[in-house]
This record gives sequence, structure tokens and C-alpha cells, in this order.
Amino acid sequence: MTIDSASDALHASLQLTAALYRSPTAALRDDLASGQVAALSDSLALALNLPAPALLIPDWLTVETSFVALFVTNQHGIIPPYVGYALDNELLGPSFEALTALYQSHGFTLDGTFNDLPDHLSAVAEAALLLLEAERVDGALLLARQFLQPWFKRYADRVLSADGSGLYGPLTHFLKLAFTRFTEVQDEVAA
Amino acid sequence: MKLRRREFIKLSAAAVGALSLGGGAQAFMPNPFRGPPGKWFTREVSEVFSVCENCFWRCGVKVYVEGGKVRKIDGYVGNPKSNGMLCPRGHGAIAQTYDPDRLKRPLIRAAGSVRGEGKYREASWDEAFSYITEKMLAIKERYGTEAVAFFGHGTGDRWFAEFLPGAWGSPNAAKPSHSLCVAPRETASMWTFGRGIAGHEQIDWGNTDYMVLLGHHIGEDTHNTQLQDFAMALKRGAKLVVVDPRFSTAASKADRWLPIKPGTDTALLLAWLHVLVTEELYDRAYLEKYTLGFEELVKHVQEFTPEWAAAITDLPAETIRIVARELAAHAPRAVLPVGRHVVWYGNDTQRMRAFFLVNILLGNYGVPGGYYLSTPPVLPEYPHPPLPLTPAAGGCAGVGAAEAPTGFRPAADRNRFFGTATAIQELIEPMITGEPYPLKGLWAYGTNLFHSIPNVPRTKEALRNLDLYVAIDVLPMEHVMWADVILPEATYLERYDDLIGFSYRNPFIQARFPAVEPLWQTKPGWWIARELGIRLGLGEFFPWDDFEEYLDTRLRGIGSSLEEMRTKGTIIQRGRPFLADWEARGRNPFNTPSGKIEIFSQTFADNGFDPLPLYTPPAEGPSGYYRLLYGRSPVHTFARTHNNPILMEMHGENALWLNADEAAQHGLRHGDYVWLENQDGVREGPIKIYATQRIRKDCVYMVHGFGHQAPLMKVANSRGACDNRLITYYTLDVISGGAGLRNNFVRIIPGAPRPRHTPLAQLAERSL
Amino acid sequence: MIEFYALPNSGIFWSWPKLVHYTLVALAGGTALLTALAALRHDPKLRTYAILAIVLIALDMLVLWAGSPSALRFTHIWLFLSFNPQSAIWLGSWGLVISALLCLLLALNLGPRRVWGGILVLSALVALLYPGLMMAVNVNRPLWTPLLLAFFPVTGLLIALAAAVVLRQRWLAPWLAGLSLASAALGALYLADLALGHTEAREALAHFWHLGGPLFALGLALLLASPALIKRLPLIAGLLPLVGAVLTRSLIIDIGQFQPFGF
Amino acid sequence: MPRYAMAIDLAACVGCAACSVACKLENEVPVGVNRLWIRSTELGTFPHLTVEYRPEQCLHCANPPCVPVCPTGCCYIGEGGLVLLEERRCIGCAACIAACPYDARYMHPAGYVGKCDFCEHRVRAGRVPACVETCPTLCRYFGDLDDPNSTVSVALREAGRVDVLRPELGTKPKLFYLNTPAKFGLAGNHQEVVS
Repeated sequence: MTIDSASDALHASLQLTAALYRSPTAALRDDLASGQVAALSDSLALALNLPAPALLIPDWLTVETSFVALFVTNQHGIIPPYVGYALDNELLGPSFEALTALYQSHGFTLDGTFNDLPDHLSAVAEAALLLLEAERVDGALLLARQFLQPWFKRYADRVLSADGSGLYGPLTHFLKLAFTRFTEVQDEVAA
Repeated sequence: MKLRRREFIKLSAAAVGALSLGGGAQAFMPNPFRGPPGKWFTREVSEVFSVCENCFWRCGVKVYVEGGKVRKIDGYVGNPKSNGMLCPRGHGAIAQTYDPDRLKRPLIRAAGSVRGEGKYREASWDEAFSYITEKMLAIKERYGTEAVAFFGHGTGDRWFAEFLPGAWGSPNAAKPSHSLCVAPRETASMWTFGRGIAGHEQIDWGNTDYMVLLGHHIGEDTHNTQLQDFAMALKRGAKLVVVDPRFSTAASKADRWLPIKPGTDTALLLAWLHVLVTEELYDRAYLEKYTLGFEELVKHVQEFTPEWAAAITDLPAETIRIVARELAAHAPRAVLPVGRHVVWYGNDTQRMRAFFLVNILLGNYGVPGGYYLSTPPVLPEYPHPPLPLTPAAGGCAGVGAAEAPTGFRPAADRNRFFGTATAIQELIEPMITGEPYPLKGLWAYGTNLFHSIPNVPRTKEALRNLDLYVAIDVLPMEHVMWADVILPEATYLERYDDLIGFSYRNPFIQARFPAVEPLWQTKPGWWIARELGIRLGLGEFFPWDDFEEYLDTRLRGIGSSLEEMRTKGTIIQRGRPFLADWEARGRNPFNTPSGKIEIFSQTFADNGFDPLPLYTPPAEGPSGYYRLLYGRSPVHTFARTHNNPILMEMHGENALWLNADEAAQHGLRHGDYVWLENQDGVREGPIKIYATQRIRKDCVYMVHGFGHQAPLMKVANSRGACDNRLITYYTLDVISGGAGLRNNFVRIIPGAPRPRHTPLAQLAERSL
Repeated sequence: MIEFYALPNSGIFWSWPKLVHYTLVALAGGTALLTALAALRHDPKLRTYAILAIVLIALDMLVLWAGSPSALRFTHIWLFLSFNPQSAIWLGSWGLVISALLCLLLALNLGPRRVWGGILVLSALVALLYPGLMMAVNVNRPLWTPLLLAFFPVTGLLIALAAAVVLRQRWLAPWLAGLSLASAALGALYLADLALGHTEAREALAHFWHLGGPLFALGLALLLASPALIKRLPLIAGLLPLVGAVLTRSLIIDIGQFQPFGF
Repeated sequence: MPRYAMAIDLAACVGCAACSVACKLENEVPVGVNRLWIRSTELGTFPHLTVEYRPEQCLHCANPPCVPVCPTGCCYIGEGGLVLLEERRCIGCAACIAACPYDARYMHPAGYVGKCDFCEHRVRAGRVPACVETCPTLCRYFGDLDDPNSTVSVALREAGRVDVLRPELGTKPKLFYLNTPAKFGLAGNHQEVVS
């Protein structure tokens, strides 16, 4: 399949983000096994004309343990998957408050099945996706720029160097490039 | 094309209007004209009553919440523990809740990895529970319920070291706060007065005129209330004598400092008894009325002259005499206040007996200015079927159950010592040897196995032998990252807990209310215990499903309610602090076999122990070695608070107290770094040298709890050095089961590198 | 022996950007003074000096602003919206701004040149004086003695002249020798004053010498060496005191932040 | 108009740092800088020793060197003689940090100066500063010097000896140290003053 509009590209990047940084579940397992993740990232690379990430899909246990080491127990230095932390250097800081305020004012509700902080990468990505699908490109872009891009800017390289799975490192690095792109080409997407 | 979407977030139809950042938007668009943001107290603040958990004095506190975040913790007037004041740890506790290093969700050790390797995968609580349940039932099947040991420390230990093991049916429940802390004093007190000391050392500071601190470090062990009472006593002009090889903080306030040779305290106490007896400086009426065996004591102490003691203790005989006479002159308003952590040299119960005997001769037990009699609070249990057995975990709350459980094998440490409460360090060996029977499962709730239990290598070996090791904690401590299943507990600011009652002059009950929602998937201890209990088929013992209802029911049992507690925080009951109060009711406070204070203990005699205390000299170290002493810092609790950037800024690294002259001998200057090597060749460090006049030449001292080897704890990791890794040897107190920890010796190896650390400020930005 | 729980705030509060600032302010103030003199002496180079002074002042302001911990916060405006003549910084700032203004007028040849020149002399002097002043007022820092009131303006002017000489302003050479010697003398006097002072002063001197003694000595040496070379190697003769002055000033500012109370 | 002052009884202080931590949280002081810290000094030789625990913070001098050097007037002497700072107008020039003889001022990472303000917000509400309220040794007294019956005035009257830090600088501090245990006065450069 091909991605022919910038907004589709944004959509793809958000999908990858939402899928990748959530605690590894069956859903991600299937997406990896079915090659969906690889396919999506490849076509995204094509669309944004970026080098496609060299993914090697590791065995499931490695995915699970790498995720924990990277994002839960901070085994490789502090890489919290929280956009607020990337911006404020603290949990539940001002950026966190800004984001949750934004969720509220725009009718986002996180249900019980999501048991992480609302400024978690995947939550922000999902929110942006919903906005995008509701034809709210401006909102999606705003989330991508104000919240997601800074996280990748700060942590992508650390993830790349620390990752042992061959999945999180390359894909995170790739998404960094993608999101940097969106902060440049706003009008194109908005159009 | 689409990836499988998650359904956890919804966009309501109400989402209209252009998306814009409101509220804290300035966070991203710096407005140069805007001053710094207003502080927390300029916004709307709510108050919640709670009980501090940053040490186990457990003061009643008021928690100030603003913007869904805890901003400040204070004591409050009307709570007998805090009286509106708080220690540094209580104030600093906030940083723990917002620590990104916290355990966030249940983890299960990765298949194929070994314990200690630290490879984990996330799990849902359900998954974690069923994993544990499966293993537990397998162990029960194969080895019996007794094969699971339960270690616990903290408010939740009521569930994990008492209730759950009791329901499950294992006598092998233990608390470090017993055999690694107060066991000797509790045992001695039990067999002397027929009463324990229990949580709050019952000294009538308000009326005492002469205090002798021995093994007591007020000001360094910042027990809030005690510190307040102590300070007031000093202001009142009470005289203070401090017996300590080290010029402690308390010593700096003292009228006399007795720099005693470590390990010889019993000799000093016997000499004091000698002076009091031979010079007849005791309260005859008191002794006749309340005590038994004084005559034997008179004979017993004849030979223990001050001169005899002087040779042993390295203190002038004259000073010993003078202090004894001054004590007598101020009696009964003169007191030797009992301290905590009395497991020193192995003869500790006898030392504590001698310690109490001095107090008895002063006639101060149950008398104003001496020891008051603490009364436990009245607080009925939530109705539940009787537990199969009553575990004898002991701890600060007193000695454990007296009689062995029926229908179960006795605790695996039984025949090793006389005392009734379980000795945590004695449960390690059975895990390795399988003697007297195998221990195959271990639960560690808030118990730092590697910083509290002596002989760490042995503990690690034991852990390797287990079939199941469950750790319930807040932080990824080193021992936690060895567990098969890691269960993240919510911090005390995020959870309810069972009601906390204290034996006291006037006993009281305090409640803990959650100030904020638990972060991530952390859960309260009581919830974890109940869920597991139910899955283990012990549901009948957890007949409640709503914890608020549980608390309310217990409170209604004393004519209060959860709602009342929510507004008061503390309920105070009436006690009977002094002998007079008991006599007025025609009651006898002494639950000894004889119903009197037993100066001479027939029970000890019958069990082959000295019925009256004797001095047994502790082992001496090889030449060139110093006796290793350790203690507390006012801003830290055990090994629990060392990932807290605020507290670490106050005291971020422990140093080795070394007599300045000795330091010069080694060519060491203040601030140099050295290695320490103990008698068994174990090396520890680097540690900074604190070259001081404040300590004797035959010993060194360091603050306990530093030197974590836990890479996941970014602040604590490798800051300072760990005393417990140097304590590879201990002398079992065959009466109480306490582990004498001060028979280890270290030599100093100069030339260690100065360690490099990320500046705290850098690490701490995250939590402030 | 002294130990702490948490530490007093006794670290360095003026780091390297301030050192750059104090050098620039010397250049700027000095050049402004030259401009003033030029204005009074109908010097044809007036315009060049004026423009140079403006550039330097602008550059200095930029360094100050960017180097400030409150970088680019417009609250700096308060400085000019308030009246605090007792504050050296306030005086210095106005001195620089007014100097810049007058230089502009002179460069554009607007208004009464001699009057502007007259005022410019004052404002330039203020700009040269204020660094020494703001240190000397701190009686709590033993290394910042009243002598700095003389040392900083003199070395400041020296820096400007030396730079000018390096830029082939031969006619200034004669002044250079005098100023170099004066600076060296003041520098030596500064040390002597500390050495002969009370205990605290001597301890401070020891601290100063431990951290920067040799460099300071080198600075003085450079100042002394300069006059001898004026005739033969004017370029070098200009360079030496430039380095010497900047070095000695920077050491005093940097190490002078020491306060015995802290540790 | 009151003259707020604080007195600390060093005979009671054990240097537990409760005040320091309470202050940090009350006033959102970032780690790395401090409004309040503890200095412990050891004097003498074994076994004849003196150890003094001394909390230090802004002394709210009656004659504060830090105020006049401020170019924007953001440092000022406020109601009750408190030495205060209006963060909004601070340009971070650090002149006041240079002028303070007691290292009591720090540069907040956000680029303005911070210091102890005797918890002005609490004092205005009729409460005592956080450090005073929480001290477990009750060694801190706070109140109005002009009121002879205020806790601080009484404490000063009853004290065996009263010291201030670096009196030779003529800063006239309003933070007094009572009953210092040191035999030779406070460790270091201090002398007795009459209150």
C-alpha cells in the first residue's frame, strides 16, 4: 500500500507510536508477526523519503524484556515514556497538566483499561489519531509537535544506543525523523 | 492499512471548536513578561490525614494536596506522636511518591533467566497472582504450608508477616524489627516485668531529672516524639549522662560523656548495681513491695566493684561511682531510658536484664520520672474465623505468641534459642540446608534482605535455592530485583492502611487516608494480601470486600467511625500509666510467673541461663582491625530513604568515623577515600574518611543504609558504603534469638578512588 | 572541623560570561572616553571611535543578556524603569546606555558636539568605574578591596588604549606606558595591601595565591614589560598590557568571589 | 510596625535538618540550592569535646548589604523588617548574592534569586515560619522584637548568651543564636553581642 498524503503519513506515524510504546500486548504481537509494523514503517519511509528502519523482529520474550528494561525499570538510564517528563524533567509537571487540561477541554476520556499516566506516548498518539480521524488535523498536529516530537528529540538516540531488541531502537529513531518532519511541513499536512 | 488499535481512549462527540492549548500552555510558550509561577500555597489546597511511613515511629501527619499532587506534609497538634512537628524524613517523604525509579507494575522474572540477573517482563496483577498461587500450592503439596517463609516490615507487615501466614498456616513469619533490633530488650523485659517495651519506649521524660543514655542516640535516630520529650527535659534542666564509644549528638548535649570500651556495657551496669547495693542507695520500700530476688542480687554483685569495671570498660572507677550516686540521688526521677537496636554482642538479653535491674533499684518502673506502664489501645478485629495459627513474628509491637502452634510444625528456628518470637536470620539457613525442614518459598514485604540480614552471601545462596520468591516493595531495591514476582506497592500517600494503634501513656489509634490516587498499577498491601488470600483458598479469612467498610466496622467497635477519623485523624483512649493507677483498680501489671518484678529469674535458671546477669567479654578483633560500629542518620531510615533526592541532599554519603590520631597513623586526611576489609576478607567501599576526635581509637563507625548496589535506583546506587556487607559474622543471643552484629572487625586500606556521581540537582529536577 | 547537612550557597555566582562582560565593558568604556576626547579635540577619527564604541556597547549588552541566568527575560527592563543610583550595576548600565546614545549623536554629527563630548566623558568614566565599585562595596569578600576602585578604571582604560594601539592608533602609545606602569603598581599595591591586612585578608591572599598566584604575577610582568617595547615593537607593546590587564582583572573577579564564611 | 526576628537555641538543636527539609518543600526550593542548612562544628580533643549544630539561613539584617546593591529594587525591606525579593523584577545579576556575607542567597535555575523570607506568606497569615513550626527540639523562637512579651523577646531575655553571625560587618542581623555550647563562642569568627 502507499501513503500519498502528508496527513496519511502523520496517521501512520501516530499508529506506530501508539502500537509500539504501550506495554507489549497480544495486539502488538500480532502486528509484529503479521509484518504489519514493518510494512507500515517501510511505506511511511517511502512517503517521507526517509531511510526505512532496519527492523529485525525479535522473539516475543525479548520484546517483553527489552520493553521493561527500556521503559519500565529504566535499566539503561531514565527513559520514561511520558511526554510530560521529556518536557519538564518531572512526573506530573506543568506540561502534564497542560496535556490533561487539553484532554478534558476536548472530551477525551481514558478508561480503566489504560493503567498508565495520561501523558504516556501511546495515549497521546491515540488521542492524536482520533483527532485526525475526526478531520481535526490541526489538533493532531499540535499534539504531535508540542508533545510527541519533543519526546523523540530527547530520548530517541538514547533508546537507539540502549536497545538490545533490534525493534525499539531503530523504530524509535525512525519515528524521531518522521515527527521532526511534521514539525517542518505543517501547511502541507493541513492542506 | 491499520495496526490493531487500542480502545482505551475515547473522543466524545462534544469535541468542537479549534484545538488550542489552555491552562498550563505557557509551559511551552515562555512568556518573558510573566514572573515565576505562584507557589503551591497560592492555589487551592486540600488537607488529608495520614500516618507517616518514612520511618516506623509513624507520626500522625497532615498531607497538603494541590493540583492532584502532594505538596507538603506536616505534623498536627492533637496527634500524640507528632504534636504538630515532624522530622526531615517525614517532610521529605513526598519525593518517594514521585520517584520515576519506583516499581510501576507487576513484573515476572523472564523464563530462562536466573535470580539476580534482573530480566523481567510485565504482567497483569491477575497473571502475577496466578503465577504465585500455582507455585504456593505446589510447595504446600510437596513440603507443607510451613515451607513458605514470610518476612515483613512496615505498616503492611500486619498482613504479610502476621495475618496471611496465620491464615496460610506457616509459623515461619519474621520481622527484621525483632531479632535484628529489639529482641533482647523485649525478652528481658518480658521475663523481668512480665510486660514488653513495645512500639513506643515508655519513658516519662516529662518528670525525669536525671537521664543516662546507654545505646541510645536521640538526635541521630530522629524519633520525633522522643526528640521532643528529650529536648524539653534538657530545657527543664534535667541532667544527662551519655555512655557511648562515640561522641554522639546526644553526647554533645550531655553533662557527662562516658566513652566506654565497646562491648563492656554489662560490666558498667553491674558496677552500678554494685554501688547502689553496697552503698544501699536503693528504694527499699519499692523493692519489697514489687520485686522478687533482691537478696540474691546483693550476693551476686559483691565482686563487681567499680575498680573491676574500670579495668574492663576503660572508664575511671570514680566516674562510675559518681554516676551511680547521682542516679540514686535523683531517684525515682532518674532513669536509664531503653533504646532500640540492642542486638550487639550476643549476650544482649543479659545486658538488658542488668539495664532493667539498675532501673528497678532506682524504683522508677511504673513511677513518675521513670518508666510509665503503656496500655495497648482497645480496637476489635474485623470479625473473621480464627486463624489456623498465630505467627510469632515479634517486632517493635512486642514479642510474638508464646506457645508453639498446634497442628503445625514449629517454626524452623525453634530449637536454636529460648525466645518465642521468630528470628529472621535463623530462617535463612533452613532455606539452604533444608534442616529442620525445607523452606522453599519466601515473601519479602518491605524487608531489605541484603541491608538488614547479616551475611549477605549466605542470603543470596538461600534465595537461589527457593522455588518461589515474591517481593512486595515500592522501589527496585537490590533484593527486589532477585524475585520471581515483583509486586509494586503504592506509597503510603496513595493508600489506605489498616488502623495503626499504639500502646502509650494514653493509647491512641490513627488512620491513614489516601491523599492521591496510586500512580501506575501500584496497589495497597492490604489489597494484594486479600487478592492473594482469596486465590490461595483463604477467602473465608477476608470476609470484607470494601476496605472502607473494613475500617469503618473496626472503628464502630470503639464507638467511632471512618467519617469521624477522616476529620480527626487520631482517637485517643485512656491509659493507666503508673502503678498507682493499677493499684487504684486493684490490678497487678506484672505478668511474670511470680506476679512480681523478677530481679532473680527462676525461669532463666530452669532453662540453663544465668538467673542474674553476668558480664561475658565479647570477642576481640585481630590486631590492626577496628571494631565496626554503625548507626543512624537523622535524615535517613534504615536503607529505605536513599533514593530520595531531597533527603540525599541533606546527607548523601556516609563516612567512616575514624579517630583523628589513628587516621594520621594511616597517613589519611579528612575526606580521603579508603577501602574496608573485614575479618573474613570481605571488601567494601570506597568510603570517605571522617577523621574526628569524636570516637575512640579501638573502633570505627559508619551510618547504616548507604552503599546500595541497585542500578535501578539512580540516586541511591553506589553512594556511600554498606555496613551490612561487612557484617558476615554474628553471635546468636541464645536467649532472645537476637543476632549480635557488632562482633565484626575491619581494617583500613588507603588509596581508594573518589567515586563519581551525577550531581543530585541533576537527578532531582525530576522529582521537584 | 565543619560538616554540613545541605550546603550554604557559597559557589561561584559570576562565571565566564561575566569575565567577558568585564573585558568588553572596559573596551567599550575606554573607547567611549576616546570618543569624548576626540569630540573635544575635533579629532577626524571621531566618527570611527563613536561607531566602534556603539558596537562594543551593543556587543557587551548582548553578552550580558545572553550570559545572564535569566537569559533573554525582558524583566531586565526593570533596570531602566527604576531609580537606584546607589547600585553600581544601575549606574553602570545607565553609563553605558547614555554613552551609546551620545556616541550615536556624535557619529551622526547631531547637536552640540562639545556638550555631548563633555557629558560623554562623565558617562564613559562611570562605565569604566562601575565594575570596581560593585566589587569594592562588598566588604564581606576580603579579596574585593577598596583598591579595586582605582585598579579597575585604570586597567579598563588601559585595555581600551592597548587595543587601540594594536589597531595602529600610534598617537595613543605615550599614554600606554604610563597606564601600564600605573596598573602594575596598583596590582602590586593590591597584593601588598592584602598581605599587610588583618588575618582574614592574609588568609584570603593565600587562597588567591594558591588558585591564581602565578597567573597574576604573569599579568603584572606583562604590564611591566610593555613600556620597554613601545618604541621598537608597538604592536607587541600593545598586546602585552592588553593580555596582562584582562588576566589580572579576571583573576580578581573570579577568585574574589571567595568568602571565608562558606567553608 | 513589628520587627520580626528569630532566635535559635543551640543548646537544644541536634542538627536533624527537619527545618531544612520543611523549608525546601514549603517554598519549593530546588535541590542544589538551599534557604536553610545545618553547620556542625567540632571543637576540642578527645575526650573533652564540643559539637555545635547551627542552622543557618537569611538573617534578615536590619542593615542588609544585599538590598542597596540591587539595580532594579527587587530586593527590599518589607513589612515587619523582612528582607524580601520580588522575583518578577529580578534580572539575575547576582549583585545581592555577592553582597550577602552569609551565603543565604542563591540563583534559582529559572534565573532569579531566591532566599529565606521567614515564610512571609505564613507570617502574614499569623502563622510562624515552617522551620519554626516543625522543629522537634522546639529550639526556634519567632516573633516581634518590639513586643517585650513575644516568644522571641522572652527567649532573648532568658538566654544565657546571645550571638549573631559576623557582627563585625555591622549588618545588625535579626537571627540570634542562644546558648551556644562552644566554650569560645560560636566556632569561627563570632563574638558575643548584647541583645
